[in-house]
Amino acid sequence: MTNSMSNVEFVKALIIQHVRPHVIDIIDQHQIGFEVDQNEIHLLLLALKNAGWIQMSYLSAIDWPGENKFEVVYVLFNWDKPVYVQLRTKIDRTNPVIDSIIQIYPGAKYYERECHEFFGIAFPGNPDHHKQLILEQWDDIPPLRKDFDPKAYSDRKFPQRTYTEDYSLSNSESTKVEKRKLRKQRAESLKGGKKQ
Amino acid sequence: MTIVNVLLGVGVAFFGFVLQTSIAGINRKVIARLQKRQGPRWYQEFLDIFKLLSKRSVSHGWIFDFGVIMALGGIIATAMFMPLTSTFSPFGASDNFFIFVYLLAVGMLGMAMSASGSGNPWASIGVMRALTTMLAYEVPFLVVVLTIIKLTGSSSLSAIQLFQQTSGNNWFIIALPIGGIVGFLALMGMLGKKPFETYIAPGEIASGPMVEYGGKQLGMLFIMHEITVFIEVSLFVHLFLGGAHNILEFLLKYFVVYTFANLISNVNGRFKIDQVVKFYYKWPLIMAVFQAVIAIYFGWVI
Amino acid sequence: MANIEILLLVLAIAAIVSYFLTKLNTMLGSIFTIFATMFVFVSLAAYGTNLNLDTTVSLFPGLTFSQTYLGFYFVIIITFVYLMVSFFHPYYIGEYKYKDSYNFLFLLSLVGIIGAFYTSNFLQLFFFFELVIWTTMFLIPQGKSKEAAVSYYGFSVAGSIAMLLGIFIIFQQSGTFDISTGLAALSGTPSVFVFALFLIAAFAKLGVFPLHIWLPIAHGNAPHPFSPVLSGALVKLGAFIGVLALIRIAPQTAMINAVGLPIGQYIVALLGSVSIVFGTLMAIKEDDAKKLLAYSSMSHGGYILVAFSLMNSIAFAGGFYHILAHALASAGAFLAIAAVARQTGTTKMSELGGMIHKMPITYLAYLVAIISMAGIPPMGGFISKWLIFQAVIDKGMIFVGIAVFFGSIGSFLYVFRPLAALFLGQELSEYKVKVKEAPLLMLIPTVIIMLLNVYTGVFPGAILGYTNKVIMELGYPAINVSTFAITGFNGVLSPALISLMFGVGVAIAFVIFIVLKKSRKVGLMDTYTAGNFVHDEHLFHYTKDFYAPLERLYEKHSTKMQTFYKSLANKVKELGRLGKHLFMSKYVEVAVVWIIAIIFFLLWGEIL
Amino acid sequence: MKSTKFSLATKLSKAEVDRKWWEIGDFFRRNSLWMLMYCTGCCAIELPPAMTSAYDMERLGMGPMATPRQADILLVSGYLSLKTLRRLIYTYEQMSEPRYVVALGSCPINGGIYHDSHAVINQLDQYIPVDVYVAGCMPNTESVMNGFVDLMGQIKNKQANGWKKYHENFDWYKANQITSLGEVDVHDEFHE
Repeated sequence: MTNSMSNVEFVKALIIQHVRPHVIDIIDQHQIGFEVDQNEIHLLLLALKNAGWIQMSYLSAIDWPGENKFEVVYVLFNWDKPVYVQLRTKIDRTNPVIDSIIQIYPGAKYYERECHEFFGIAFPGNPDHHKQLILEQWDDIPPLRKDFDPKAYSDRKFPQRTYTEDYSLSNSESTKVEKRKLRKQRAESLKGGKKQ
Repeated sequence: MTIVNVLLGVGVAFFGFVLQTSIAGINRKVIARLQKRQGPRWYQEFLDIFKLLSKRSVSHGWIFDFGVIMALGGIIATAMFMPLTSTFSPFGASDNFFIFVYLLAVGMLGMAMSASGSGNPWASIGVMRALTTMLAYEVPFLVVVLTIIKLTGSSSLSAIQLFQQTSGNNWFIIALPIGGIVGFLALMGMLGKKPFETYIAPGEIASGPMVEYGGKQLGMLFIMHEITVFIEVSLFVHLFLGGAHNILEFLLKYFVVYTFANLISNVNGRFKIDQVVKFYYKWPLIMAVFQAVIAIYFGWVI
Repeated sequence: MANIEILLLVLAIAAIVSYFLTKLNTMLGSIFTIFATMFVFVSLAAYGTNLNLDTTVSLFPGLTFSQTYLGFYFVIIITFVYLMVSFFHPYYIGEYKYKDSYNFLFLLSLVGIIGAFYTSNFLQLFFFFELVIWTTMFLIPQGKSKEAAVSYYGFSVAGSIAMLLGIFIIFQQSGTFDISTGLAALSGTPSVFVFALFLIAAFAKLGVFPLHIWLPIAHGNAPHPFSPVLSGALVKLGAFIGVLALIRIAPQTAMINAVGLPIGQYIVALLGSVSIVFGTLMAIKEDDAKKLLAYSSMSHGGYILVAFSLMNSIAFAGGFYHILAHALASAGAFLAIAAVARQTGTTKMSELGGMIHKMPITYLAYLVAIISMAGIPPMGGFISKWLIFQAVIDKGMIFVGIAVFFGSIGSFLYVFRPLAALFLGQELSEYKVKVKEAPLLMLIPTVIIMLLNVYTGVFPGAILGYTNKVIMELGYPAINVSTFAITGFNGVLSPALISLMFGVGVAIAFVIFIVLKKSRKVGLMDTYTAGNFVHDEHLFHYTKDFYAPLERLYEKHSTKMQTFYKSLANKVKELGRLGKHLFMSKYVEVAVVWIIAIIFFLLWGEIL
Repeated sequence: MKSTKFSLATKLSKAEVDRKWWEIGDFFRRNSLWMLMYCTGCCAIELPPAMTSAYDMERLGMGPMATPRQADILLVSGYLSLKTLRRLIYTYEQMSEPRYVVALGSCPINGGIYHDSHAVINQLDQYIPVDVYVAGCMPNTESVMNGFVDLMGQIKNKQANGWKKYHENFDWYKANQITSLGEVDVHDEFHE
């Protein structure tokens, strides 16, 4: 137990050694999160990779329209010291640009393309970041932004079925009672034997 | 050779088609009962084939169609030589064993050509697997047949039947028991039954050579397949089970052999392709050679 | 009356003329070559068939000629292949480095071949053999590599030296260089040594195990129109020597009672079997279409050897028929590949695809050739394989039987691969525009060979009648052949009936096909892709490692023979270095001492 | 000389002969329906009981097939995302005619619980003709089987004409496909 906890402490020490994070979240013994500045991301990633966090588990973003910010999240994992490290940074929402990390983690190539596709964040340094990956021939604003309305998109693009009649039942309770009565009558009528 | 012989031959091919299609349908029913299902009607295979013939298919160029015609033509030609009983053979003594093995290959070649001509890689992979499987099962089978021909002194199927019937109904599956087992294993491979069903493999390579066929081409290939099965099972009946005196005996033996193969098939999984080759070149080949050596050089025949 | 001597002289002069004509204009020289070969072929066919050639010698008193059915059978097949190939020259010669000499050497090698089969003297036989080897040795490097010529020459020379030794021993024993009396004197005696030496020559020329290594190298790298000659014609010289050794000499050795064969013959049959299996396995693995056909030649060489070592007429008939069938089949296949190679510039199967849409006639020629090669009715290869099977089964030879069956089923595999990879499959974009059907002059021989392949399969009676004459000349009884039926040991084969029934079957299938609803034409790329969109043909064309699951089972062992020969070559090189060190040192005296020592050593034997 | 007893049937016109042949073909077609299971969504879970010994689809002559060329029915089991719809249309166009479409679940009918998603379409019959809808989320196995029996009845009564409609209204279908999907084909690095 203490050993695993010391892993988290180790990461914390490592990060503080380089930068001063805005927020430090120790979620549990296997997860820790830091919120840092945009220009510190590459330095920290490099430091973490050298310290053994060789697996780039995930890269994505969160839309904060109220703050007019995108929060880019990097999740790393170390196979020797089992700790997930989250690095978060907030970038400008009107012109979202953050440098690519494929020089540090080549595997981030497709995560960055996905992120660009769903949020519209540009990753200069990744030669393919603007190419389509999952959404084929998308022609609207990136769909995971909060200001994108899927219902409106669906109504605009996909024909809706129109119903001429309304099939929903009104005053369902009374019918239920009547039905129960009818069923009882029928059961009575089927009863054999001597009628009273 | 007169026109009557040709008509008889065509009749045998047609008989083979009807027989095998019905028996395949009955076998579907048998297998269904084995799995506690009701199963289709016994004539379901006919419905399937005629439905396919009634549909409008696609064609990938002339070789795609030509190969199908060549396949069905080659198989019909092969079936025309097949004797049904020891006395009835459409072309008399021309029912040479090697005709069946090699004329069958014309049909296979036609189908392989047409499948590859469709331009679908799965078809080519299926053909590759079919040919590899063929390389595996043919050699042990031919060694056993070599023994039989050497013992009977004739490669004519009618003569081989007569030899077994005249020497006190001593069938070769009893006279050469090890060879009989090898023959049956080879038959399973020929029919493409389950442990050796590597080249159809619907879930793996999308039914292999047949991937691009639909409509009448597929229907014709189904007819071809039924006649091919007829030829292969009849070969086994004639070579190992003493042929038949009359048509009823033939039907009975045919049904037993095919159903037995089908039952074995339904409780087995599928081999990988190199496992098939390894399998046949291990025990069946050793057994076939052992049987041939003791039968030919030592004369030990039961 | 045509005189063989005049014929050879005319051909030799024609060779020289063609040299100058080719220097002037390649087209002119090549067309002249076609006519020269055609002249030789026609005069041989017209006069040689019934042995009506004039064999008297007036101009060159040293030479002696005689004619036999055996020699004629070989010479007419080989000349025919030469004639067919010469039609290809006008389109290929322009590409070669030494184009002036190509036609010259080509005709000169034909002189050697005709001489070799018509001569009646062992020394002349050797001379003509060497003529063939030397001329063809300079033809091969015009293709891709010079090393091919070296390896071809090395093995050929090993063979001819073995033969020369054999000839000397025959001379020592019988006192004559005359072929027929020399062989007759040996026949039936326990002269295993000559037998073995002649067989080494036969193995080397035929390219069967264990002297096969040159075959794929030479066939694969020879000029495209010369590969059919190598495979269809020149290896048959080895078969000829094999016939001399196995049938004419046939030494008396211990019998193996179980199969009723002398031990020498049985060993040859086993070696032939190894050759069949080895050639088949290597052919299945090969990616280059020409090398694949070369390995198939090796396997078919094995069939020929097995046939000639079985000591009965049916097997001999099968062997002789196989020589013809394989010559036609391999010439047809190689010519088709050559036509494709001219259009696309490659023979690698992994780089080709969909040629059928542009070259349908070449495709048909190849198809017919491979059907014959795989021994499937209704083509010639089936007849010969059937005869060989009859003989093998009658002898009860199980292990040879395994090899023979394996080779015949395996041949389905390797002949199908070029068909699928090269002609069928997706039409690759790089060949869609520029590839056309081969020109008319190249189609003529292709179609002729195609028709002959069918003819040999449907009506073998006439040709088997001729091989009967050859067999009777060799002192064995003729086999029972009528126009429509061949009778073997354990069955009757009627090829015409099979072909007719095949026709009936195809007619029925065609009727079924035509009465049903017409299908909708779609493109090749509109295939089942598990629902996904694929726009690139290369991703959709299955050619590389075609038989991968099968190859995996034996690929570890497939290079053993090659490494053996490589290490042998290294040993020879080391020996050469030793000789160089001894003789070519700085001091002349050392070399002189060694030379004197060797002379003394040689004379020692003579004096004693 | 004409027999008085049997008079020859009046000569049928070509259209009538064709119709007779078509009816014979319909008999075979409805008794041997082969499915291509495009397991797009969760309703696919209803198929294993339909095929195995509980309901035994094979007794109706039905069975699964590997490729669209061989199949008669395109079975759409569940919701269709945009990416799947492209492939579905491509597959539908590869099938041999006559071809039928059976759609399971409420998603292909009106979008079901995904009616407001940007990635799932709402109504399948706008893009390809659907012969039988089986409603329910998900439909139970009896109703799936009932849907197939309905299809057989439709074939018998010549009402299963979806594939003909597709030809007749090809432009309309194409226009709908293009509004929702853009080009049906996809050209990018993964498909070249």
